[in-house]
Amino acid sequence: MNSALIPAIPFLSACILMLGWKRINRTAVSVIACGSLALSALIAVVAAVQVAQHNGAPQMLQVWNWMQVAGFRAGIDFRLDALSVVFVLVITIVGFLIHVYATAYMHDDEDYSRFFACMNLFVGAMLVLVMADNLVLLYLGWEGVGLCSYLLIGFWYKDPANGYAARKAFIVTRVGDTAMAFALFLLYQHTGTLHIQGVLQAGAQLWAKGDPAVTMIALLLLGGAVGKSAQLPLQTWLPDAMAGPTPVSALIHAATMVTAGVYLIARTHTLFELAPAAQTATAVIGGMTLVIAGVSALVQTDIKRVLAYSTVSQIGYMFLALGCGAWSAAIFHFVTHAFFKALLFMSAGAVIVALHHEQDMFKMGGLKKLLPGVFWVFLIGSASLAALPFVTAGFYSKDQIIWLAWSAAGGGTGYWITALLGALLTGMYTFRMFFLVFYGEARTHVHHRPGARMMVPLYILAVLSTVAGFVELPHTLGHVTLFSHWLLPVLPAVQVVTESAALEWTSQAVSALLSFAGIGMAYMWVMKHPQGMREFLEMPAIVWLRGCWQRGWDFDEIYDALLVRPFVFLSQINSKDLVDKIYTGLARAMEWCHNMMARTQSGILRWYIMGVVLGAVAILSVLIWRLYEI
Amino acid sequence: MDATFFIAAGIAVLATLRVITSYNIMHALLYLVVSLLAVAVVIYVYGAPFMAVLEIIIYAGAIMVLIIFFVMMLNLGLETSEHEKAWLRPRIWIIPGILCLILLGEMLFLIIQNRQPAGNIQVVEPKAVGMALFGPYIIAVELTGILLMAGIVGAYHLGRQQKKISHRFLENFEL
Amino acid sequence: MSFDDFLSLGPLITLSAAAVISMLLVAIRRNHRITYAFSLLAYLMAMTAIIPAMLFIPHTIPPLLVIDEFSLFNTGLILVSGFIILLLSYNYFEEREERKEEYYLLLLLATTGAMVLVISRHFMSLFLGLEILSISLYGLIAYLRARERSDEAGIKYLILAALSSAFLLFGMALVYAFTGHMDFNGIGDALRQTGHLPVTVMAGFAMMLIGVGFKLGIVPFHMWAPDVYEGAPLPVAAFIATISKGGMLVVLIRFYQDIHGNEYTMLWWVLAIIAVASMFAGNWLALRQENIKRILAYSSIAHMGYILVAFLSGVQTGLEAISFYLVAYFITSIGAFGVLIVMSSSVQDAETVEDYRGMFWRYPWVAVVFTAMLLSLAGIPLTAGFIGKFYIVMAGVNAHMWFLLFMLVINSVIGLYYYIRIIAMMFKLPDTGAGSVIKPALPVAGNITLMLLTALLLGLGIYPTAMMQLIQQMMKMIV
Amino acid sequence: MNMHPTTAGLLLAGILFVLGLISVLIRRNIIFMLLSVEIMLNAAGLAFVVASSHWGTADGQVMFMFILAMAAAEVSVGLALILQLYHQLRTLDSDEANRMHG
Amino acid sequence: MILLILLFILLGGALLSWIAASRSVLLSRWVALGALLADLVIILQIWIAHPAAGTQWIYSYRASWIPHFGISLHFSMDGLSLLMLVLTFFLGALAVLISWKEINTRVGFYHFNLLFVLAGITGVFLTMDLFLFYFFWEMMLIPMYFLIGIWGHENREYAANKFFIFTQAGGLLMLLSILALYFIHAANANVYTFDYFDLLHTPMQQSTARWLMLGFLVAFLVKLPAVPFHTWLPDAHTEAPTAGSVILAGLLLKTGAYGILRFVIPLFPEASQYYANLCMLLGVIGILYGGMLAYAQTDLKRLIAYTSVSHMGFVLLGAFSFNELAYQGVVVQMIAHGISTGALFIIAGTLYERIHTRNILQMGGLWAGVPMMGSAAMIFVMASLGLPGLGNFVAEFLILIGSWQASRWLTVFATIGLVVATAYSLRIMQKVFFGSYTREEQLPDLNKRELLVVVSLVIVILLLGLYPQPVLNTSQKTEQKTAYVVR
Repeated sequence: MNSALIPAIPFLSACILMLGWKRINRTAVSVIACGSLALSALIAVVAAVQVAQHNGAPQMLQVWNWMQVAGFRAGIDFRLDALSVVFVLVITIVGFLIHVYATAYMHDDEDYSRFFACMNLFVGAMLVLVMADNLVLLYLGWEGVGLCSYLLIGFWYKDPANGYAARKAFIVTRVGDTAMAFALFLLYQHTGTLHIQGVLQAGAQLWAKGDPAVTMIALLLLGGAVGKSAQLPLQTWLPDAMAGPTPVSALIHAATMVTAGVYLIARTHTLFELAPAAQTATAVIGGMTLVIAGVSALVQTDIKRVLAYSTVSQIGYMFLALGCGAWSAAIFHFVTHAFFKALLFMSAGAVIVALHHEQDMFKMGGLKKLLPGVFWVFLIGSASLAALPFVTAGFYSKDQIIWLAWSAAGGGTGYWITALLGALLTGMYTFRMFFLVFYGEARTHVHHRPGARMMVPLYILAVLSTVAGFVELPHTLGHVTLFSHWLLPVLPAVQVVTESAALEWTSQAVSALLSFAGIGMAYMWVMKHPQGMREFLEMPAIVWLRGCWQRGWDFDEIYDALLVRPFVFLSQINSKDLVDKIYTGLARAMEWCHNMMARTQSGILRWYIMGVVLGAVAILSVLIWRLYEI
Repeated sequence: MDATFFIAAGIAVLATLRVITSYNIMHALLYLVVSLLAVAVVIYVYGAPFMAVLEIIIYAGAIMVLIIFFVMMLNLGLETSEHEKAWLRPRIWIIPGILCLILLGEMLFLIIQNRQPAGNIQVVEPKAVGMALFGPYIIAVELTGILLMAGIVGAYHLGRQQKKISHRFLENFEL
Repeated sequence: MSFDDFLSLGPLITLSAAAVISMLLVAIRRNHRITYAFSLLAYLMAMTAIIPAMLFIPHTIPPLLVIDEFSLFNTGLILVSGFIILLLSYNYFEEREERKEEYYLLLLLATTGAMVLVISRHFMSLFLGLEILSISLYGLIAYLRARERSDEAGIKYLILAALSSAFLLFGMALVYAFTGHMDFNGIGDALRQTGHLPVTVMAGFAMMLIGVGFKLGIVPFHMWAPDVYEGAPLPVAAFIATISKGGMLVVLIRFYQDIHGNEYTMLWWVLAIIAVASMFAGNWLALRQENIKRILAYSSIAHMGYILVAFLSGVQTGLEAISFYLVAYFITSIGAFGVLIVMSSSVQDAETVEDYRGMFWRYPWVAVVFTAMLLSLAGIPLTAGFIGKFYIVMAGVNAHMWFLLFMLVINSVIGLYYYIRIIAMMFKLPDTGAGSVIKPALPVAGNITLMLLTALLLGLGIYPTAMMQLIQQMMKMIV
Repeated sequence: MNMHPTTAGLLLAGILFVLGLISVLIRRNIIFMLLSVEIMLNAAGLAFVVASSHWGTADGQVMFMFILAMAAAEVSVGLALILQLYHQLRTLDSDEANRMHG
Repeated sequence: MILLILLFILLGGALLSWIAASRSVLLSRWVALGALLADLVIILQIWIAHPAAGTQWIYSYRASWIPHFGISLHFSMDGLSLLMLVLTFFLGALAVLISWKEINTRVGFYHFNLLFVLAGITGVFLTMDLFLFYFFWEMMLIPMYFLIGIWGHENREYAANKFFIFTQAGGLLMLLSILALYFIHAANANVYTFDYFDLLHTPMQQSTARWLMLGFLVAFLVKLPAVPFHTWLPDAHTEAPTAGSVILAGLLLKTGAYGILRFVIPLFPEASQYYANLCMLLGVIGILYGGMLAYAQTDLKRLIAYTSVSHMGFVLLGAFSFNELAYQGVVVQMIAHGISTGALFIIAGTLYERIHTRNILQMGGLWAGVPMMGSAAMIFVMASLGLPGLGNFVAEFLILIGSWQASRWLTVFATIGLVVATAYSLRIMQKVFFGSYTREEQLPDLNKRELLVVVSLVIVILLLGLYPQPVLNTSQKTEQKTAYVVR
């Protein structure tokens, strides 16, 4: 089975849907869109099996020469190894589920076909991203998913706000992409290739640990990752990206695309290992993001924005793990996160549809009885997100990160405390949301109950959110290392410096406790003492703080003031092109000369004679002057 | 080079100055005749008797008479003098005057720069002039004929009084 | 006068004899058509007379005249141009003046004067040629007596021309007084012997330059040009723009060569300043001018500036460039005036830019011709003007006159503006008739002439080699 | 006085020439202008005669004759033109003849 | 000989379509289209026959023209010329198609000018004689002037004049340089010739070479256009009819880039090195400045015009980076920019035909009415912001990676230009196609003819983005640079 088909089939399907336009009926569109992903997923599974059979030996595939110039070569070349297989599987399977869900979710939309075309295009681009064998192709996928993200955020284009959100997403990630482009240039300059494996090998030989060049490269790559994965300081676009349809949020802005940064860093981990400074930066960024986003998530009113900030926060965990050198832990968290966050988004979507596109949590409530199916899956998702111990996948992945943040070679107590703080926050905001939506009194009428096409994917994901954790269990709890073992050919095992079962236990206990504490606080806050809480929240200082957090710590305002407005201002004052003034000025000067000269042509004969005499005087003067000169 | 030259030259310059400054055109013309006569004397002094005669006959005689006749024909009288008086204000002549005086200064200065060895005035007999005229310069004489023909034809065409004719676009003109 | 002299002077003699005969013809019987035909014949005969004259070149008729390739070439050029102007004149005068015959007489005389200029090698012939030309032109410029601007133009030209002649004469007198010679070679030799250049002679040259400069219409002696172009009948304006200036330029070149003018830096500088000033003044003045006759006058001032650049280069290429440029400029100017003539109605000359609005859509062929002429003036490829300008620039580069060339470039750019302004006007979509629309005469002969001129223009623009070879050969003789 | 005769003659010619020039410049009456130009031409002719006497050749005098001829032709055409202009403008003011400008 | 045929087909077509218009307007259009298609077929065949021409001279024709000056009709074709000609004929054919309905007055004269300007461009791309080059360089101005001045929009004359005067000014400076080079060569070798190959290795003093190079450079910078010589471009582009804009953006600007690659750098290698940083700086300024201006425009065509300034900055940056990667990038950029900007102009033109405004503030929400046009616009907007998979990315990536080796900081700023490009490109989509639809009337989407044009452009830009190798092969720097055969 040709693994190039994995991205090719979604692309093909996207083309068909795009060209087919409105001529293909909705059923056919659904079949094509979902079928293509199912097919891709199947092939991916087959490919994964093949990789497994060869003990993780990568499958290489050169499709055609993209560019080959003077020794520089970038091909449309794919590589399926343990790491990409994980991503491919998640993308295709979760993607398939989301597509199925979307057939129901988007059923009444007039641009049904366009939606799926973009979705398929996205999946294809994402697959290219993770399968690319060289950085240029990776960049193609990278930008491709950015494009699809743009298209889908702005899918409901009639509202200009959506368009602005889409544009913001594109431009902000583009800033990160620019950093990544610099990294590519530097890599090419130093290693003479952009082939990933070539770069990694050459890098290992070329640079000693801590070499400024590699540090620069790693930092720039980090910049790219930060942009795409909505980490500090480029996180601002993701909450706005919720303007897109919910399946889009689930697929692109939770499960897959935003984790591209994680993939990139994992993919180029050799470089990061050579650059401890960059790695530290990764960890610090991850840590800060996870707290900041968690705090923001606490105060949101829009259900999707809670999830968005939660996503930012969870990716912060992944970055923290990457920064600590816990590569496989990051990937593991990516997998579980993909499941439970997709689950949460889609169930939130189900709620939203049920409430006739109402997204404000404070207008929901009491849905436990009205939407019981959704209630249960949402509960499972929330539990997984809040990392309820033992039964949820989220627990295992997050716990691993928390533990490794302390114990790994690159870890430290500071990271550990941050991670724990994050766990507390996660519990709080997750269950604040949960309680607000499903408990209390119903404030909005339910229009529409989700059908099977929406619920079945949710059930599957709910199952996955629970069981996926069991592929990797900590030492203290069964010690299963299926996942990290699988990744070993690609990602080195984490170096644990503090190996102590007791400490690990302690850590797990603390984190579990904090999760519960978070849930408890949410319970107190929402269920028990909503009145007191409200009073507390009405205090002026708190109002301001809340507002600031709600606006994502006012990063938008800062960027607006520092970058956007100066740019717009500069371009506006120069909209008439000042350089042109030089030339119009020149033309004016010429015209002035004309007017001056025209005055000499007065038509009066004596004046003309005067000209002749002046000429005579001038010529004779020059003559006399030269006489004394010589 | 003697007093004759200086006297004649003085008269010429003074008479010319009067030509420039007089308001009455007839007076000016008469002063010009005086000036021309003085120049004829200078020419004579410079050894060109034939040219001196020609100067008197053609310039002072023919050309000036032509102009005088013309002026009389146009019947330019007192009124013109008044005009001239009005026109000859310092405002009008001061700048051109200065400019010309600068030019004069420059010209005189340049002429004085002459470093040629001084020679005596050499008399050129009319015979020599005639020999040159009808020897090497015969073509020039013929060309002068053509020149005069051009002048005559031009003057004839321009000076002719127009008949009142009924031409389709000349009707508008009052002649 | 020997037989050789006689044959060598064939064109000149033919033309002046024709003038006399046509005067007799007019005296016997006034008939426009006969006089016209006779004048055409006279030009043709004069042109044929060039052929026997070629047998004797180079032939000097001491002390006044010299007939060599250069002068014959320019004689030919003048005769052909005169012929074309004559062709274009018939209808123009037929409709405008009741006494047309003297025009031909004066035109023949003026042409004679220009021809004397190109063969002269002596102050006397220079002066006489110039005056024959000038005095005929007084008559010609004011020829249409009914037109109010004609006599004004005539009187302006007369006073200024006489004034400049006086300067020229005084300058000549100074030169003669200090060299003892009036023939160019003699002056050159005398100056060579003195070793250094006497200041007074220099002053003489400077004053002569005023007379010459007036005829060429270069700054600051250019002011008459627009008024005279505007007031004169169109064919006469064409004559002034081409033959009168060309003749003067030729004699200037000869004089400059004979006195080894390029050895005198002061003269060079004066001319360089004049060249730059002419280019700027001409182009600036034309920039927003509305009257096409005046635009052509101003443009001719600028073109004289360009020619001076080549003139100052002092290299053989420069002289070749001038000759080529003159040919191109003659064709172009006559063509442009030809268009004006053709487009003018008997009531009104088509002289404002506005008169040409949308002309392309009404008279496409004439508009194309005019466009070609204007593009040639602007120096755009496919036209002779382009090759001419190229030639000039080439000469300038050869002589490393970067500053002058830079000025030339700037001025070419300024010049573009007003040329394309006219073109743009012609190609404007015609509005619904605002203002008076001229009903052009569009005589057949005129149209054919214009076609020929255009063909010539494009021919020289696309395949200039033959003309270049001719010029090169001729220049080998003179330098 | 011991002046170089040629120089003296030329100086006189120069003075007359410039006087003529001044007159052309300051006079508005066209007849005066024509007259003044004649003065200038005459001065140039004088210069020729002076030069001729310096070299003892007839060339200058021949030239003087041509100048005379030219002046005559000039004046005749000029007067005809002035007549024409006078008919149209009813004045001899040269400043009035400024219908063309720009 | 085949090269002459290429030219003559265009010139003949020009005359024929003018004449044909008097019989039938439709015939005139078909004649013009036919001539261009014929040329396109010929050139494609040549391309197929020489897939990896590189810098080898595959065809050459030489005949004496003005031997007096050493000027000959010397045409040669190598990979670069070949690619440029493919682009020329392709865009030319599209230009005829796109003006099928737009131009209804003086159709014959219109096509005459259109084909004539294409002939001039063809000449520029083929000629190897500097005089002839200048000749064609000027020759293409006049018809372009008419195209803008007669069939343009409201302010057409101003724009046409500006265009004409700017390019002429540059051209004349180039003429000075050409002549100086000519004489310097003559002084050295005692042979007067304008032949490119003879002049290639003219030894001269560095100071002289620098001046001469500047003369050439200014002409090309004006045409390119680089800041600060760019101000003619927005006006010309805005006022020109659609086909005029397409040709201006797609082809005329390329002659400037071509001139730099073909003449400036080979003729004055050291001087180019000397000025390289300055030129690259100009390029980067162009990228950023053009981008900024584009962002501030409200006139759609003006906006696109300024994007051209920005994109051509990359050309300048790449051309003076002096390495193969950047060079090839420049070549691809020339083609990709021609396609993408041409396409954007076509879309702007078709929009103008429908809603009679170019002001983007009066648009909005058009996607609903014209989804096909919107999709096409989206593709080209993405191309213009350098999305991988579309032609411009390949070009810009190669240029940047090449220029990185030459100057890091300039490349950094150039890359930042990509962010600016994103800003202005997305602004187009935002203002034109997104938002709510406020118009009363129903807009027709692309008709078949327009669809044909747009789809062919889409295919080309995609091919260029995903499989640029044929182009890269054709433009590569092969060995034996000057060895060529006369055929």
